[in-house]
This record gives sequence, C-alpha cells and structure tokens, in this order.
Amino acid sequence: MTDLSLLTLPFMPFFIAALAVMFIASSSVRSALMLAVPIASGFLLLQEQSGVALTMPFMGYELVPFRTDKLSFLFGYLFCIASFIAILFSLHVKDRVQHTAGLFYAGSAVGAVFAGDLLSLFFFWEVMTVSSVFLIWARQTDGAFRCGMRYLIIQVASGLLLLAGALMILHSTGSLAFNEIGLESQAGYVILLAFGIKAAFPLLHNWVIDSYPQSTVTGAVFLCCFTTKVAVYALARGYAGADILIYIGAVMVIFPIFYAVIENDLRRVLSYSMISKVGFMVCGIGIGTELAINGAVATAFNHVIYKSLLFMSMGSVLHMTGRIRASDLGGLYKSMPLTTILCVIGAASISAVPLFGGFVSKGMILTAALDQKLDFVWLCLLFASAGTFYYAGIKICYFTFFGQDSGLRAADPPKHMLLAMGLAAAMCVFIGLYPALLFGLLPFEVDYIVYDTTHVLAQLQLLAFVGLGFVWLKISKLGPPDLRSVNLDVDWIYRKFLPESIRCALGLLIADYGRLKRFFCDLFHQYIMGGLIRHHGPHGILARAWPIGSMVLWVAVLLFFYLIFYYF
Amino acid sequence: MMSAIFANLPALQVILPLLFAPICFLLRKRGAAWLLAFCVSLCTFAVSIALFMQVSAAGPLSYAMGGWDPPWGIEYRVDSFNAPFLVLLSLMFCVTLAFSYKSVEKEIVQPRHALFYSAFMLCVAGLLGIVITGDAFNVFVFLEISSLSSYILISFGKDRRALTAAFQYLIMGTIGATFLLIGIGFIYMMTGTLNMADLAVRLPSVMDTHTVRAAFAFIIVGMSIKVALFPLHVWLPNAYGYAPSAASVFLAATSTKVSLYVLIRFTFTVFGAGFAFGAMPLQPILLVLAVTAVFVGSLSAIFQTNIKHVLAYSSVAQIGYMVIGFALASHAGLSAGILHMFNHAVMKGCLFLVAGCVFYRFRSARIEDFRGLGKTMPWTMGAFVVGGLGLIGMPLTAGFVSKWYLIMAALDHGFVGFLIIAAVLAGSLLAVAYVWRIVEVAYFQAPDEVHENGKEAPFILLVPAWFMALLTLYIGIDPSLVVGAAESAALSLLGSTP
Amino acid sequence: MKPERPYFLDNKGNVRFLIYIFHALCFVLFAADFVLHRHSYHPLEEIPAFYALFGFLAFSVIILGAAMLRKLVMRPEDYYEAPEEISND
Amino acid sequence: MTLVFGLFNYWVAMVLMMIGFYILIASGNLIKKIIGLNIFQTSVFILYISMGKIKGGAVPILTEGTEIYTNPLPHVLILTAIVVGVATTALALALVVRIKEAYGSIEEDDIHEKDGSL
Repeated sequence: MTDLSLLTLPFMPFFIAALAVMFIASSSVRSALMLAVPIASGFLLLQEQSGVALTMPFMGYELVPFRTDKLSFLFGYLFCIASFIAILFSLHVKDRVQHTAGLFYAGSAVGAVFAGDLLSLFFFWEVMTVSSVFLIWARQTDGAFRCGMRYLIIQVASGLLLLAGALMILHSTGSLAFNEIGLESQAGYVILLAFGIKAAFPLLHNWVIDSYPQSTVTGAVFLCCFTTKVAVYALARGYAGADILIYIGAVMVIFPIFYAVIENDLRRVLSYSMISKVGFMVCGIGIGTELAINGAVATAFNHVIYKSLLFMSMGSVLHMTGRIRASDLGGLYKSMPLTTILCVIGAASISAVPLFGGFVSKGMILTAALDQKLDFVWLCLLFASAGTFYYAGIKICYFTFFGQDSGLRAADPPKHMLLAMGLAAAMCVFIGLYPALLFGLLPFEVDYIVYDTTHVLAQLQLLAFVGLGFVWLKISKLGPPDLRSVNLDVDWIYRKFLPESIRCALGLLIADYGRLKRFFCDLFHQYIMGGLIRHHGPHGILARAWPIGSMVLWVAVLLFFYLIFYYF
Repeated sequence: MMSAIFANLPALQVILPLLFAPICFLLRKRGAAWLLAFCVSLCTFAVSIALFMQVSAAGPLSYAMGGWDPPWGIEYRVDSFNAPFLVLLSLMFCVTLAFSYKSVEKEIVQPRHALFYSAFMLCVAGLLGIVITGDAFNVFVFLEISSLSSYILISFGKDRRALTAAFQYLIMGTIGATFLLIGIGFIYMMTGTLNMADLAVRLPSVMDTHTVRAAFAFIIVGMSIKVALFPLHVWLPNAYGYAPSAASVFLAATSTKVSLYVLIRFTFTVFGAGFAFGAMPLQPILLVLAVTAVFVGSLSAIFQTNIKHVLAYSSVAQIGYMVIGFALASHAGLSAGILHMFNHAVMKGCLFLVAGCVFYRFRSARIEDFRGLGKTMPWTMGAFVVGGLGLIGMPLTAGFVSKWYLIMAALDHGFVGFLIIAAVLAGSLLAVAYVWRIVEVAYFQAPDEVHENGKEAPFILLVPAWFMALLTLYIGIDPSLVVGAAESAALSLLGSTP
Repeated sequence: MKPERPYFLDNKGNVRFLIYIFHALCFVLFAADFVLHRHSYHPLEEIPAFYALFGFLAFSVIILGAAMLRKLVMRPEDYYEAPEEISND
Repeated sequence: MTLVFGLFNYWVAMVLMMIGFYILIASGNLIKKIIGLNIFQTSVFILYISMGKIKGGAVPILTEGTEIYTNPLPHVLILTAIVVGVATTALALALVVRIKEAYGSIEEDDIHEKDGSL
C-alpha cells in the first residue's frame, strides 16, 4: 500500500473498535467485532512494506506516527497474535469497559512499536497506561483500587520521564526522531529510566508484582503481553549495545528466581518469572551483537506466547476454583485435564525444553554472551534457566495440577478459553518445530542452528538434573512448604520503611526513653501516616476554609514580605 | 449604520451586557430574561470575534471613550494580548448561558432567576471591561463591578455555606481591589497620569523611588489575592464549590484568568519587565509561590470529597502553572503561561459543566454521587474523562500542549528550569491521582439505590459540556490557533517594554 | 456423593514407576555426555556432564537461597493491609 | 521632623489602614469586620484626596485671579471609589443578614463550629 493515511494504520482498527464496543449491546456482535480487530490489523500490516514512513505536522514539528522496519514488524505481528488470543480468552466477560480498555491497550501497544518519533511514542505510552489500569480496577475490590492507583502513578511517572527526556532531546538537537538514543547525554539517562520503569528494571520492578496478580483473570493476560514488551522494543531501538543493560539484565534474571520460589500466589510467581525473562531480553539488548538482539527479540516473541498461555491457565484455575494460592490448590489434573495439558506445554516452552518455542530463542542469548566473553553473565543466564524450570516449569504445574490433592474438583474452563489456550499452545509447539518461520521475522540475518547435539544435550541435562533435585527433595520431604505469606519486596520501602523509619528515627534521637520518646513517636506516627490527610483532607489545615482573619493576616504577611524585599 | 457599529466595537463589547443587565432584571420572567441574556451573549461573542479579526489584521486598536482623547480620557485599547481574552470571555458567556437555562431552573428559587441573569451579565461586563480598558483606574472600577456581581452569583448557592463563602470572598476581594487602588494611587502620585501607555512612558524616570516600588508591591499582592495564588487562595475552593453550577463554570473558567491578566498587564505593559524582573526580585518569589501552589493545590484536590472542591483545588494548582509561565518572563514562558490560561479555561469549564450535570441529577456533586455514572450517565462521564485527561496533560488534549510549551520554556532556565520541570511533572502525577480516582468511582463502583436510577443529563446540558470537551480535543490536535494567539500576545507584551 | 474413581497418580505404584523412569532418563542423559560429542565454547563446558552438574547445583543453591530469603522477607499476609479473599471476577 | 509632620496625611492614612486591617484580623463579629473593611477603604480615600491637594491651591472652580488650583482628578476618582465602597458595604450587610438567618449567629467562631466554613 503506497498511500498511507492515518485510517489505514494498524492501530486504527483497535481504536475504532474500542469506541464501537462501548455502544454494542449484543454480545455476539461484539465478540465478532473484537475478534475481527487483530485480524484486520494484521492484514493491514501485511500490506505495508518495510521502510515506509508517514509524516504528519503537529505543533510545528514533523511527527512520524508510523514508520516500519523489521523490528517494528515483528512486534506488530506479535501484538496482533497476542491480542487475538487475549480477546478470545476474554469473550465471556460482560463488562464493556474492560473490552474497551483492552482494545485501547492492545491498539496503543501496536501503535507504540511503529512510532517513529518520541512524541508519538509518548502518546501511545500514555494511552497504554491509562487504559491498562482499567483492567486492574475491573476487579472492583478495594485492594485492586489502591493497587491500580499505585500502578497508575508509577506508569504515568514513566511517561512523564519519557516526555521530559524527549523535550530535552528536542531542545538540544532540534529533532524528535526516535532512533538510537544512547547514554551520552542526560536526556539518554532520563529516557532510559522511563523505559526501565516499563521494563521492570530491578528496584523499579515492583509494579509488575503488585498489579498483575491483582488484575482480573482476563486482564492479566492482556497485561502480561504488552507493557514490558513495548519497553523491550523501545530499549532495543534506543539502547542496543549499552553496556549498562548487560548488568541490569544479569541482576534482573537472578533475583526474581528466589522470590518466585517462595511465593505462594501463582500469578505472582508468573509475574516474577516475567521479570526474570525480561531480564534475558535486556541482557541480550545490552550485549548488542546481531545474534544477541535477535535472541532478545525472539525471546520476547516466544515469551508473549508462553507467558500468556501460563497466565491463561492460571486464570482458568482462578476462574473455575476461585483460588490461586499454591497452598490451596493441587490435584486439579483429575478434573481439568485439558487445562493441565495446555499448562504443561506452556511450562515446557518457558523452561526451554527442546521442540518447544522457548528453546529456540534462549540459546541465542547464551551463545551471544559466550561469544562476547561475558563469562559471568553467561553463568547468570544459565543459572536463571535452571531456576526458570524449577519455579515456572515444575512449581506451577506441580502445585496446581498434581501434588497433594486439595479436593477441588473444578471442570475445564469454557470453550473459548480452552481455544485461546490451545492456540497459544499450538504456537509454542509450532515455533519449536519450525523455528525458521520466526527467524524470518527477526531483524538480522540468522545463522544459528537450533537443533544440534550440543544445545539439545546440554539443555536436557540441565533440565533433567533440576528435575532430579526436585524429585529428591520431594521424596525426602525437605522441600520448603508453601505458606501463606506476604514477601517483602521493594514496595516495602514506600509502603513500610519510609513511614516507619521516620517515625522511629526521632524516637532514637531522644535519649530519654520515657515519656518524651513515646510522645514524639506518637506525634510522628500521626504526623507521617495521617499527616497528608490531616493537611490536605477536606478538613485539613491546608484545605479547609480558614477564618477570614487568618486569611487577611496572610495578606498582611505577604505584603510585608514584598515591601521588605523591594525596599532593600 | 454598519460603519458606526464597527467604529464603536470596543465600546459595544462592554456596553452591551452592561446596558442589558438592568433590562434583564426588569423582565422578571425567567424565559424572557434568559433569552435576552443569551441574545446579548451571542452579540458580545460576535463583537469579540470582529475585534479579534480587526486586531490580527490591522494591529492594536485604540478607542477614545466618549471622544476624550487619551491620555486624558479613558482609552479602550485592544491589542493582540487582550483580544483573545475578549473572545474567551464572551465564548464562556455563551456556553454558560446555554447551560444555565436548565441548571439555574433547578438550583435557584424562582423569583431570583432574572436577578441571577442580570448579575451574571454585570459580571461579564466587568470582566470584559477589565480586559479591554487601557486606563489604570478604569481597571479598578470594572474589577469592582465584576467582583460585586460575582459575590452575588456565589451567594445564590443553595447550601448555606455559599453565603459564608461569598462573604469571605467579599472581604478578600475588596482588600485585593483596594490594594490595587492604593498601587494605582501611588503611581498616579508619581506620574500624574492614569493611562497605561502613558504610564509606561513616564514611569521609567521615577522608577527608583520607594513610592513606585511600594505601588508595585501593593498591586502584586492585591492581584495575587484575586488570582488565588498560594497562600492567598483560601477563598477560592468554597466560593467555587458552593456557588450555583452555572456560576462556578463561568467563574472558574474566567475570573482568576482575568485577574492574572491584570497582573501581567501591569507587570509588563505598565511597569515593564526590566523593572519587575530586573530591579525587583519578582521572579524567585513568584516561582516559589507558584510551585508551592502546584503541590498544595494538587495534594488537597486528592483528598476532597466534593467534586467541585476537587476541581477548585485543581484550579489552585493550575494557576500555579500559569504563574510559573508568567514568572519565567521569557517569550517562551509568557506564551506558555498565556496558552495555559486559555487551555485551562476550556478544560476547567468542561469539568465544571460535568459537575453541573451531575448536580442537576443528584442535587449534589460528592464523589459518591459519581458511583456507577459510567453506566447511567455515559455521555456526561465521557466529557469528564476528556476534560480530566486534559488536566493530566495527555497528548491530543489541550493540557498536553500547555505542558509541552511550559517545559520547553523551562528548559532555557538551567537548573531552576529542571526544578520547575520536576514540579510540573509531579503536578501531573498528582493530577492523575485526583482525576482517575473519580473515574474509578464512576466506572467501577456499584451505585447505591439513589444513584441506580440516575439517567443521562438533559441534552441541553450535555451540549455545552461536550462543546468544551471537543474544544479541549481540538486544541490538543490542532493547537496552532491558540498557540499563535498566545505567542503573539507574549510578543506584544515584551515588545511594548521600553 | 459417590466415591470417585481412583486417578492415575493416586496409585503409589504408578508414581514409583514414573520416578524410576525419570531416574533412568537422568542416567541416560548423564551417560550421553561421554558418548556424544558436545562443542565447548568455554573451558567450564569441558567438564564432563557439566550441564547436569550445574543444573543440580543451581537447584540446590536456589532452594537454600530461597529458604534463607524466606527467613528474611516473609511476613504475615496482613502485613500491609488486611488481605481480601481472592474472588472470582 | 518633616518625615512625621510634613507627610502627616500619609501617616494618618497608614494608621487608619492598619486599624482597619487589625479589626479585620482580630474581630470575630462579621459586622465589625465590615466596619474594619470600611475604615481600611476610607484610609485609601483619604490618601487619594490629600494627594490632590496642592499647597496654596484654590478650590478647582474657575475664578478670577487664581493661579493654582487643587488637582480635582483624584477627588473625582475617589467619588467613584466611594460609590464602590458603599455598594460593597451594602452587599456585605445583606450577606450578613442572610448569614444570620441561616446560622443564627454572626460570630465567626460560631459559624465555623457549625459547618467548618468561614
């Protein structure tokens, strides 16, 4: 298609349908329309050629809301597939707000990966943020509301950093184009931070853990597909080969493993696993060779498929049983055989069992790390592979479907859910069997042989002996039990540490441990915890109506202040 | 005939509403009074458009009131700074009147309707007069006309707290206006003239005196009260919160902006940027106050339980943005500030109109009234979401354009600029909190019995709300008109400094 | 409620059988390293059955690490706020 | 000495202004507040009126043999301001009447206690 207009851009079907869905009362028409959207969008994508760009004047700048190259195409197709699966999975939902939000969210993710300038990127970035929070709030619990608010604030902060960075770049270079950004300027760091929040860099990762498990069954499937992958895309575009990413990635693959192992909420386990996997991609982008970038992008592709499959199967369990804690589940294979099989396929794929999707991409990054003599990073990644198999491959499946029988007898989920899961599972297997198809989409030429003795044998050994460890652990009954708990993470800093420490710091300063300390502790306890509400709440000092007298006093004070300043 | 009208456009602009206000009162009948007011508003709007076209085609326009030549007589002066304000004011005049027919019917007891419309027209006349006049003392007179009528408008509110709010506003407003009067007296004492252009010529020779400095201080503080700049903002939330919806819409969209207009006019046209920002440390003071305003306003907005109060506190914060732009005193900063004055008027107008729609249905606008509105009043909530996105500064809304220009302006100011950017961004974050909190309530909380049976607001109330919402989007998508107006306004202000 | 039919894994014998198979598989893979040729890009890889050893080692580290981490970070569920029952959507 | 006596008109204005301000701040009675506001405004009127006076100047009515007239403009201006002041006072008093009806009190503290406003 040569004539590019805004209406034929691939994100448009999403946005138009999102608005339309709000007004369609018939659920079958709505379902048909929603399912048609990703297909239409994919069709539009197929029509486009690589290397075209659409420009549009805005506020005196040339914006490029649509620009294509191989990297964009890969993510574009990926998001079309993912949104099709997610929509199919969520057809039973009656709440039209969720559908609208989901379509806006998916559409803006598609838009974001084709954005050719930072302002367009910022636009899609913000639409993603604002629409995705609805998927969390749709849970309609108080906790979901508070969590959604935290999520929203963090995501908007990322958007604002992106905007600030974009403006700094515009100010210094006069151009808004979104290409290689690099870390030469301050703006580069500001934007890296913006991307880093979305990509869940260590210490910035908490929103993933906080929000995904809180969202609805179907919302989590949408959420797991887009936000972090858009960030990976943006990093690949802007920061390929930035060394700092290697180390960030290395930390990122390791630390979530331990958390995933002790976590009880299975969707939270998957969230930790997601961070670890994104760490693989970040690492690959940081290494920056062609093979590494290919590996990172291919991992992203596979990851969307198998992670959505896993979120769907956990979602089905939650949907059918109403429980998601590992300690509450077990033995579900008896009544949910299809879900079990599909989940096992997803687990096999994420653990990179040969002949499944995950195996294709994982080796590329490891090989690239070795090529670049990054021994330590290579060991980290290898360690993470082993960990992934334990917490995602074994733990998820074992505790839910096998393990100790919980007595729950829930049936398999409705057909459309099974179909969506089946589709994702089929893709996992298909990519595993015919990696060439995926390789054709990758941004660089691929000369990487997936199935040779070395890779297959090494991986099988690794997996088998992790499994062996698990079996011995189970036989000896030494394994850590799954306990109901909250595990502290970075959010502890802002949810607990800051309020508490300020409160206690003053207590310690005061030598007399008697009345004084208690007085100050109480004072500060109220001050910090209730302080904001007290000052800004409806009857807070700063928000309630002051008596006229004190207002006039302020006038006098300010006038005095000005006069003093002006006279001297 | 036509030529006579065209020659006297500046006078007509003010005189139309001023003249018809008493007639409106004499009509007594609600429908007739409304119709008259609405016709006048349309004429006023047409006049303002004509003036705007004239000014953009032929440059500044000077009109000698009553044939007395300036600087002796009163001069009406329309230049590229105030012409867009005239358009804004008369536009809001039309929109609010279109809204008020139904809304006033519900919120004000019958015999007072005509009174409301005439007070409203007087208020508009006063604000238009402030903007159009080129005479310093005339500013004071019009300021008092608009203030007195807005106290009346506020006291129309059903809640008894409207009375105390009006009284409070009256005291504060009178102090502010009197300060302005003192300031004008001081500069008259030093120069013997009241014409702004003439003042600008004569003031530089006496700049160094204490009297002029004191005059400047009095004018700044006096107008800061009317602008509701922190910490002198306390009258605002109750005044907007308890006023009848139609009055809140108009006052929130225009009144503080006009006061800020006066502040900018005196600072740049009369005193000159060199004096205000060179000899006087105005910049640091204003910046500190404005940034504080952003935080205090936004934080307070988050914890309010009444939507009108949320919006009013958000106004306090947004005024902070405008003052930041003004205090940067560069061309970019000033245009960003002026731009935000327009954009904020449009967005806040939209949001207060929505609050008015909800008020129309439920007789109150508390947050719990918004429960389930996403389903029962989808169009109303749609407009709210658009306006709210504007406040947050989402791309493709007017708010984004302001934020963009404000940040661009701040980038020229080195380290201070970074702090300002940080404040602006933090302010947007807080805006997310207070706007999206309401959206969550509207879309995800189940309505209780009272609100379950709520239905969509009447069409006639939705039209103005959506008009403003679409305007928000239009400015966001094609900001060239507003940006152009703001930039030429800034240019005319900075160009006219000696 | 009528008693359920016994499922495959309810039978201890079946489980034991699966475990035997698994052990056999592990042994085969371990032995394969000595039979098949594996390229090595890194000195560590030349250790016989390196991946098998690494896998087992990694698993042990994870379990021990997790046990320690649990001591460090585990808190009751109502640590931040009272937990809500996870409900169906 | 000139500072005190030469500019005594300004001192008077200033003292009046401060008195008005003080009443506004310190008095809880709304009527007294209005009086304070009036005193405050009056101080400004005096400032203006005295500013127009020229030493030895005559009443500004054209008369034979008079060279120096007092500047009449400030007086005219203040005439307007007085009108404004009267209107403000009237409106304020009307509001106080309504407040009294609604709250049964015109003491700031009482009203504040009732619903946190004022």
